Amino acid sequence: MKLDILYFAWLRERIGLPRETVETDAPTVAALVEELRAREERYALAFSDLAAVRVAIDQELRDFDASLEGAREIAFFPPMTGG
Amino acid sequence: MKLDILYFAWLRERIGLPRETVETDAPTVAALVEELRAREERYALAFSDLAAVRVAIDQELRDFDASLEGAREIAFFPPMTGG
Amino acid sequence: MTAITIRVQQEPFDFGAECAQFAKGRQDTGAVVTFCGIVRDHEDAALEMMEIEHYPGMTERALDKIARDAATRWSLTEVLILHRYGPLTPGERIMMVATASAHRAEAFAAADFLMDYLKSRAPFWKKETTRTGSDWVAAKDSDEAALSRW
Amino acid sequence: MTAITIRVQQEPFDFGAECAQFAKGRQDTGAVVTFCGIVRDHEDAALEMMEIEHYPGMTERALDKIARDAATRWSLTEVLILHRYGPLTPGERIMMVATASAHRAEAFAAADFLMDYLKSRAPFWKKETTRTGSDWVAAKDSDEAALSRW
Repeated sequence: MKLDILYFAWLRERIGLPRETVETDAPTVAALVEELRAREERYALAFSDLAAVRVAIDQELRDFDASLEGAREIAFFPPMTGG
Repeated sequence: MKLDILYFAWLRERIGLPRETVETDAPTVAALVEELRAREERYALAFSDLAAVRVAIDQELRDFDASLEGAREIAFFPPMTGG
Repeated sequence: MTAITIRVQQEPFDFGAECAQFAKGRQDTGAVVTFCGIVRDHEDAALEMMEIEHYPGMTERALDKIARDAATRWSLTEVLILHRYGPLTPGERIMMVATASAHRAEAFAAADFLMDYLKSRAPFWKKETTRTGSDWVAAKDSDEAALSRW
Repeated sequence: MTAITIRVQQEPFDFGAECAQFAKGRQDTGAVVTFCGIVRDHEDAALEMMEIEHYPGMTERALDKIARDAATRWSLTEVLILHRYGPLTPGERIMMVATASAHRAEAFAAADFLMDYLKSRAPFWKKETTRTGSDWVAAKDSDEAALSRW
């Protein structure tokens, strides 16, 4: 499946781009992260500490073990600091 | 001693005046209230339930057993309802 | 040092202008909380007027003391208390408080504290006139009990 | 029904005008609480800029959900959440929330709740630039812990 992947804040800076489209068969967010990590050093670096990374599937906060079935847009970002 | 006595809200309405000056030797607020009660029915009515009356001496909230020594202005009023 | 402003007035106040001006441009302030009390109609839409009586002199002293107590408990850059008296109609603004602090939790706690104390320690009394008559608003036991939170 | 307004914008907002307009003239509202967050300078006066990044689309959804959650928990007549993004300088207003209710305690609790959730459930990220460099503001464990209050 094709997924739009978005990166925000220091994840965007470390990976070096705000969004990209990937072709993947990863069943879960965690599996997708493994694929990304294996790609290039900058991904491995960005995802080196998942405790500091949050994920949204189609603009809803989810866990890393969430299924990607039916998903279209995945976003990775650090813990939020609004307000 | 001469004391200015002020009444607010329903105490003012029941007694029928907002302030008066009285000559008294009452040592405490409680004693002053007894003197006032003895004066006329409208005072007795206004002071019939002291649980519903608050008192300030020289613009500071005090208890009924507070001394009147050095006092100049005594105010009686119901529990406050600001805000 | 906390900048404290106390105002007791009969005339309406401009809530928007007060909010705009409060702690304006301060770089030591990260959080502003404001509270505004409004004359609310009764559920049966019978309220015609609310009259607020107060004790001139004592009112200002009591409000100043409450503001200073808040400034002692929390680190505040500014505090404003503004309260009207006289006749008011439903929908009119009665009073406001505003607190400014470096931090959100302190601004919130201080505003909440100001309101609790103002409610039962400042000499204001409300009288409501409805279609059927007039009566003084009774203080609630819960207002007095709220003070034990602090 | 609670009237909910969500605004996410780059341009400055007029805090005074927003406060003046919010719940204006409503006769079912007795209490309005507003909170405004302001860019605060560091103690050593080194902050030059704060940049706020957000996730367009998700931001509006998240804020709307937080506002609707508040309206479910408390009886509110109006809720406003307004948040800026982009570059800001010390003293500038970042965001505001406002809550209106018949009763004071509900307006206060709802505003406090909105801020707690907005802080760690809405996709905003702050980056600070000081004289010595730039860095992303780290979320505090206490921000996440604050959610357990509700």
